[in-house]
Amino acid sequence: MTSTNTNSQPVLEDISVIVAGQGGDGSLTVITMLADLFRNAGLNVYTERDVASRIRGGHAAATMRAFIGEKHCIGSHIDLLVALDEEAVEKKVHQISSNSIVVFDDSSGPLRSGLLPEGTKLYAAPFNRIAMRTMRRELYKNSIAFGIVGRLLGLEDEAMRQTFTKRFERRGQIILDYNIEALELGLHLADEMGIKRGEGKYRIEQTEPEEQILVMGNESIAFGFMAAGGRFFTGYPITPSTEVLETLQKWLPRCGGVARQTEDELAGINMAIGAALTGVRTMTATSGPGISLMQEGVGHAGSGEVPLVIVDCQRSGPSTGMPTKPEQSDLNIMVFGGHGDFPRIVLTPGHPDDCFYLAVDATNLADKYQCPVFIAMDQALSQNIASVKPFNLDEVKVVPGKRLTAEEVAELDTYKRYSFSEDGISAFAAPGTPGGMSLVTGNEHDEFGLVSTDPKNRVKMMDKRFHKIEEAKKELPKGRHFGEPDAPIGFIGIGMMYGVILDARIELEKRGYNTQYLQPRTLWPMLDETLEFIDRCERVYVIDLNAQGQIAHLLMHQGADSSKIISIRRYDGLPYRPGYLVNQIVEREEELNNNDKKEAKAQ
Amino acid sequence: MTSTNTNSQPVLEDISVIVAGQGGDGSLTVITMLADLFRNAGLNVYTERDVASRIRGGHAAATMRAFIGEKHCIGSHIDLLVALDEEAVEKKVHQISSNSIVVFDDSSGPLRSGLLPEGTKLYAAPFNRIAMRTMRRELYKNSIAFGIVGRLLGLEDEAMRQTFTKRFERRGQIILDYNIEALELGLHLADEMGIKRGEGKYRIEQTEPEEQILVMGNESIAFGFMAAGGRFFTGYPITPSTEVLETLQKWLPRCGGVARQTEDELAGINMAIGAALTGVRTMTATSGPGISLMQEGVGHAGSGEVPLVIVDCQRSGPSTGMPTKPEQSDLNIMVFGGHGDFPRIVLTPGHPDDCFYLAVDATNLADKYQCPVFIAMDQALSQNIASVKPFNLDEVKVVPGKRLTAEEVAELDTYKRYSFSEDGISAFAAPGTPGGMSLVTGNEHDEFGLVSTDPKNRVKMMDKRFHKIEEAKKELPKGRHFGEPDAPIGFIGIGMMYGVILDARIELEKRGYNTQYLQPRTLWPMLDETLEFIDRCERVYVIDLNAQGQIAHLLMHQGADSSKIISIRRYDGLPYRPGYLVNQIVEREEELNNNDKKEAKAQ
Amino acid sequence: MTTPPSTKTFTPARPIWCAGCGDFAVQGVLEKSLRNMGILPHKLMLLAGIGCSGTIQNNLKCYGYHALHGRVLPATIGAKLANPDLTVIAAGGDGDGFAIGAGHLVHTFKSNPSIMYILMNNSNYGLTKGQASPTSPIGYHGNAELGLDSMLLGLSFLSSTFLARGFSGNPEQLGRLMEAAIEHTESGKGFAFLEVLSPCVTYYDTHREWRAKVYNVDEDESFDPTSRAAAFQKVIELKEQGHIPIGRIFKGEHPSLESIIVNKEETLPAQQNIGHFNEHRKHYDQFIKAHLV
Amino acid sequence: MTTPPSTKTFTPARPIWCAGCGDFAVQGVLEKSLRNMGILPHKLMLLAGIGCSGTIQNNLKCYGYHALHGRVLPATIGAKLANPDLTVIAAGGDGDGFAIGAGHLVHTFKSNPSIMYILMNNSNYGLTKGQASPTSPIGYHGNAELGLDSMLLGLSFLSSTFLARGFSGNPEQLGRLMEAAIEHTESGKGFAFLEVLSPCVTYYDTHREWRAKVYNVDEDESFDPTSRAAAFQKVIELKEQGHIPIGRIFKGEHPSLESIIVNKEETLPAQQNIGHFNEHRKHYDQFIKAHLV
Ligand SMILES: Cc1ncc(C[n+]2csc(CCOP(=O)(O)OP(=O)(O)O)c2C)c(N)n1
Ligand SMILES: Cc1ncc(C[n+]2csc(CCOP(=O)(O)OP(=O)(O)O)c2C)c(N)n1
Ligand code: SF4
Ligand code: SF4
Ligand SMILES: [Mg+2]
Ligand SMILES: [Mg+2]
Repeated sequence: MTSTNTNSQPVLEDISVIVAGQGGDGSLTVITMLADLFRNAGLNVYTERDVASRIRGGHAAATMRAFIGEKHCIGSHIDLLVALDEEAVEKKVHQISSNSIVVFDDSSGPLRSGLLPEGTKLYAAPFNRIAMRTMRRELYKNSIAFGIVGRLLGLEDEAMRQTFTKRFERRGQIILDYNIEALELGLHLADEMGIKRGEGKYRIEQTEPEEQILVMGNESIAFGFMAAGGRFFTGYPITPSTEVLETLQKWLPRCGGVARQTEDELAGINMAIGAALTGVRTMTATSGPGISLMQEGVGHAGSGEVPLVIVDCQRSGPSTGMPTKPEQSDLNIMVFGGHGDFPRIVLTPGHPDDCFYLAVDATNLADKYQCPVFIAMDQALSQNIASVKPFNLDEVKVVPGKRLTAEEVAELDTYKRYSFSEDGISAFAAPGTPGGMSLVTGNEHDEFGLVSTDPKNRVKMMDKRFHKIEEAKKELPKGRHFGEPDAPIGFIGIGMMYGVILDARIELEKRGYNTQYLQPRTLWPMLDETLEFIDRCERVYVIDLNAQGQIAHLLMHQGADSSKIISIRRYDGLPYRPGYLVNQIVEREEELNNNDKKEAKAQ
Repeated sequence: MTSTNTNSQPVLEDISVIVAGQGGDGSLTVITMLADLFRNAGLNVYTERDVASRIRGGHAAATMRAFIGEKHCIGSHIDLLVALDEEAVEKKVHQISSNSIVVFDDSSGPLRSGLLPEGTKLYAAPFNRIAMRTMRRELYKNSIAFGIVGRLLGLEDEAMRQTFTKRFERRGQIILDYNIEALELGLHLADEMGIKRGEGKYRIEQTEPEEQILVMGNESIAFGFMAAGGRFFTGYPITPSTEVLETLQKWLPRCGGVARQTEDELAGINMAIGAALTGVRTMTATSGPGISLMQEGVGHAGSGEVPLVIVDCQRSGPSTGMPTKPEQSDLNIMVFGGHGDFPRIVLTPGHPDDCFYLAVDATNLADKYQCPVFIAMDQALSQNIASVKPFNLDEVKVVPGKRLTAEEVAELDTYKRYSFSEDGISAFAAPGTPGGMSLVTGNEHDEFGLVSTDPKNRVKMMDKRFHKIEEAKKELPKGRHFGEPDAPIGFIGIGMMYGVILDARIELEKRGYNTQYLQPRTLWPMLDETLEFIDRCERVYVIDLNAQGQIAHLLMHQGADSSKIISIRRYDGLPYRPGYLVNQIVEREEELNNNDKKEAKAQ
Repeated sequence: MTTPPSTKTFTPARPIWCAGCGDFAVQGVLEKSLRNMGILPHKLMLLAGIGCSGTIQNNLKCYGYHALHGRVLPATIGAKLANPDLTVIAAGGDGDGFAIGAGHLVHTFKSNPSIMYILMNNSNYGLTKGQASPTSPIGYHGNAELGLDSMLLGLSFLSSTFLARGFSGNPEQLGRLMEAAIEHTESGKGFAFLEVLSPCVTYYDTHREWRAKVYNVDEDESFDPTSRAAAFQKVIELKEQGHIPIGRIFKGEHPSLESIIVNKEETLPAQQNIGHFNEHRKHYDQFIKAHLV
Repeated sequence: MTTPPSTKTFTPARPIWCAGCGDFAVQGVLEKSLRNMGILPHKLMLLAGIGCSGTIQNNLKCYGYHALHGRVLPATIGAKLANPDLTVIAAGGDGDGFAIGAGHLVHTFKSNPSIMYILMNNSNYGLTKGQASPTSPIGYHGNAELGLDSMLLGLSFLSSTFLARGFSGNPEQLGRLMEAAIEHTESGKGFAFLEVLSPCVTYYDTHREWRAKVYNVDEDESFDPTSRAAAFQKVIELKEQGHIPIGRIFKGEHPSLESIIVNKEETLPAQQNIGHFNEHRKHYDQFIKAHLV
């Protein structure tokens, strides 16, 4: 993934690095510092972590891609693997090739031979032992290894020192000193291993870094909500959503907002509903188990017409499942959950920057259409960190919903909380507004909010609520389309698949496949553009990060021609790599081709 | 609905009677006693109640159909309306015609003129005033009215007295005496109004009553579960499911079982799960709000492979909705609820007797396939009372699931709770079995039940769980089919729609429409027969008691040809009457016809 | 802004309770207390659970809300935290509050938000027709468990600040307790928990029994409601003697939730101007700056 | 039937706790107590919540179950009622038991089933990386609320029968408490609630602080664990003095849930022969008869 240059070292344009070991080994720290260094050198970065759902131990890895230009996922090929133990090599070997470099901690003995593909360049040293011997703490092995890794990647020694200083400063002088010492040990070791300054595998062409921010999807969601005037958040910790809570706990109070950890998810959503009644813009966030618990609340918000944003950071289900692994298998419950019929909106961002803009939209939409609005995330989209253009705050449009002030109420003849209206939306007065007294209930109710079972009123109220969604369709976030509209092969995929499909398309094009891709950004209600996209393609690969093909069947549910849909499903908990997808597609395309040929012969 | 006879009075073959007034007026008591009398006379009965979700007050009515032969719903036409106030007439007038008889309590003044269709026969008397004057308690007005009603319907005075005695005896001699006195007052009044003994509107041809039982669907469910060896039930009261809990609280302890009211639905389902782990057959029951709360537990049972029967007595949603009104709008959440992907079965009985047999099946299936099995009820199916053939206990097959005894465990080399097997089902040893120690968890796990995120194991485990459902499909309860398989017009409908569609078909046939009807008894997984049924018909009316057309879209979700589906939806909370359905169909058929003609012309 | 306009809004409903239901007295006393305390209808949010008791909000002029069964407390706390300027009152039954809502009650005692909670205890599930509730005695409707005592429960939280029990059959005292409760929350002192013995004449008519059993600690000069341990002991003693203690059981002091977590330097959450983006622009810029690399 | 066969079943896992985690001591003591009390692995169900603490069931030979977060108590009660012959133990953390599970804990105190519950209190959410829990002090991780005290909570239920608090730093006493708890449930006396102070060295290392603060009531001759009111007062006093009371806080008597609701004349629910239809045929016939008309 690098273009060569007059100099023997290729210029680093796109590489992926994995640091892997046991949980607590600090792989993430190494990757974070590498990302920082590359950012400073003018490259863009994307990082991913892979941990077990436990505090210490268990295989854990962090991966970074550094690149020039635009990329939205980890690459298919790992250029450099830093393996802190043999298990790390075993777990990651399928991602490396003879072009890869491996840095290995051989403190417990040399790497089992035959494990690596032939030709792989191996740099082994006993980082752990050196750390224990010279510094008495295993912990410093990473900083030692960093020296080797940095040199290999073509980073400047001085730049490494600066990043170390930036990173460890706040942890106190002693810790900083030790880590710098470890780094120096590593650089010294690199010298011994023949990786001298400027003699690494790559050359970095330093450019003026474009201004970018490093964020994970969860932070973007939190910030988008806040920037859209969101001022109330209640939720309960759960992986991989907790950063939404934590980000808002940090930032919301500064803007006069409340962000509170509740006793459980039931309190989380119902406290949010109670707050929303007062007119404040409100959100909660959770993951699968919490989404299940919130179902009664979701339907209540639908029935009572309470504006509410609900973030579902999906992880591998069902039940407790695999809490740290990505999946997109709560789509069914977001679209179909809650008993009874009520309107809802489900938005599906595709990258941490998209998260920001869709969180703004979600917050506006919930307020405007007075209904629950889901933001469907997945673990990778939630927690992977990308460098993206700073959000354009000047473009943020905060559009208040239909509210009535005391003066406006006073001008009315009669004020009805649920008055029938053309667009199905009823303007309402928030508590505290003189004259705006009203009733809100999850029972069927008349225009005043009083419980009613009158059959005619019932039908009108149900229709009113669903009518809002028909109205909303006109302005719900459109998908992003890539490729020629007459390309025969289509892709539909959401969330973390956005970056993967974009990358895969490039590779597929190289291999002669002409594709187009629609990233739906509104999954529910289904927009016409989505069905039209399917109509337009000869066949559509619907990529489902779940076992049941939830997106594929949802399209059928909405009338898509099932004969055009090829359902690709993955649910092993591993993050998708573009190359894997490319292989899947090529395989199927060839199969189709063969079948066509066979059919042609048979005729 | 009666065939005339040499005698001027027609023989009573099929009549529907409504008693309507305010909640607490005792309409149900009148209907229950009438049902008893008709049963004794050899007729079959079906009764329905319609109450507000409050204790006293609010419009309330009870309806009974008495008939010879087989009927499974209330008829379209009300032959006799007993209106205890004017509101009752207003609410029910749309169901009566000039052939109807109205008995009206004019204590508060005469009936507003013009309210009744011309020709309706009105019998008015101040029952309330008479009761207050002579007996000092309003309560007795029903017993007074009963005399008139009984005479009109051709019941014997003595039979009425006997039924009164049977009914009021256990409430003590005083109450019995007062009620008999009131009845005599009523009979006397009847004499005065010219409705002498044997001179009513109908003649009842007394036959030897076929042996039948009177049950509501909820009782049948409870009993079916018990007869299938169910010995553990936990649940929380909620309309219209509470009778399942109450029936089991009464009967289960006698068989050594436990039936317990828990602090909430979360405890309800999780206590059931804890019990199921010990090997006991287990059930819980609830309605919409409870189903929403139970979603996390449902998925847990799916993931942990815990056998569990869940009864959802659906009422009008969303949220608190209209608790006493029938609807079928939790189908989506039963089929698609719970986060993540896991297998489940959804059964849909169509009449109180069907409830019994499907409850037996559900209990066996849960045990065999170790997964959650829903029984989808609706308020009408749950609470309407029908006379049905006594359940054939000799036909009940109780098939234990795959369990291991200590001896069987001892013969194994290795015992694994989740061992991979051909049919996906793993035999398990219940706690207490020596050697059978194991782990059960909602996390993804290996064959021993130990938490595992290994991608290969993950895929195998997911596939194992779904494979069970593929196996189950071979034996899941088949639907019931009515009509010629080549009839052009199809019907699909479940629950309370069973009886309504059966009745409507007869009327439609009279009007020249040739129809067939499939009552799917397994809604999920979708059986091939259901899709084949659609293939076979020219067009299928899918009757959805919900606003979104949940069944219709579910069929599409599973690949049904959407161009064949005509989605009929109703969600006003009123129970369906056959005549209403007939009108809907005829209207659409005529429309189709006209369109065809128009098209033909245009050609 | 304080004189309500003449616009017509919903007409308070007629109560749907059975004649003789204790809840009538609760509503009457509540209306009077609100009047006496000068609470304006448009400043009042009355949030109710589900049950017969949970229909009270329909019957008075207010911003009324009908929560999900058992969730009235979280909703109420949400409303209070979003707009501490409002008078925010929760109401509901013993099933709603002590069964399905028990976890939230525990956490409300713990967090001490300035809301009042009127729990109408009729020791059964009225609306669903008389099943046992967490305060039903052993034997009622097949119930196998001892009824819980909410005063003891409340006392067990060192952050609880107001515990009282009234009786619908003693409206004068109930009025005093309710006004004290409103005073407590209006002055931001925290959670005022008021259980009211409110018999259900239809399914479990305890009126006479309770009339005979209540013991009014307000009239007991030796009783000190400011001592948690003494109150605990007294309640146990009275129960052992077959009494049901009523009156002001406990007064304590503890910072209220909203006083700690709502930023006093800023406009209250619900009173902010949605759409006035620039009011907090500096924090947004700050966020971006913090993530720049 | 009591000598387990030689069939291989799951190998208990190695604990995944951080070195130094208090939960190691809890597991060690539990294993020893079970041995001492002669509880056979196949008669033991160990049900755990979700959290670091909620992995203990993987580490010993037993019928282990990993419940949903906060639902371990209902599951445990279900198992006990279905098969009272088993030794049924619940385990979990302070978040699991006091936050999301609070409602069930309340109802377990109330209903008094003969199960033991070991609650490993580390005053934070370990597994999700250190957020505040219901026992965290004010200020920890931005927490605004006073931590609750489960001994006071348990005392407030007149049906509670066994309340104790141990400390992972005092394994001898913990062993005594645990054996007493097992004895309590094995003899069908009801709910044995055992909170264990079990520090989280990674996110909130309270080991030293707690070591300094614990006050062992077992060593206080003046302390009478059979008096509910006295125990309540003592706990409050100790807390006011900055102590954390440990030891056997309360012993009481109350009929256990299973002793009331399980029919003693019949085979236990889980021990019935599924498929032996005729064993209860007479009741089924009775049901039909009761509905004949
Ligand atoms: C989640 C849920 N479960 C059950 C119900 C049914 N339900 C309605 S009110 C009620 C109990 C009412 O008892 P209580 O709170 O004591 O109020 P009361 O009617 O006695 O005033 C129940 C179980 C419901 N509405 N929602
Ligand atoms: C319904 C649900 N919500 C949230 C979570 C995430 N979660 C897992 S463990 C845990 C808290 C753990 O704290 P605690 O019970 O104190 O256990 P510890 O790890 O401290 O032993 C949470 C919030 C979950 N698994 N399920
Ligand atoms: S049923 Fe009981 S609680 Fe409900 S309104 Fe009637 S008397 Fe009151
Ligand atoms: S994070 Fe804390 S509680 Fe969890 S294992 Fe580590 S030390 Fe123990
Ligand atoms: Mg009640
Ligand atoms: Mg903890």
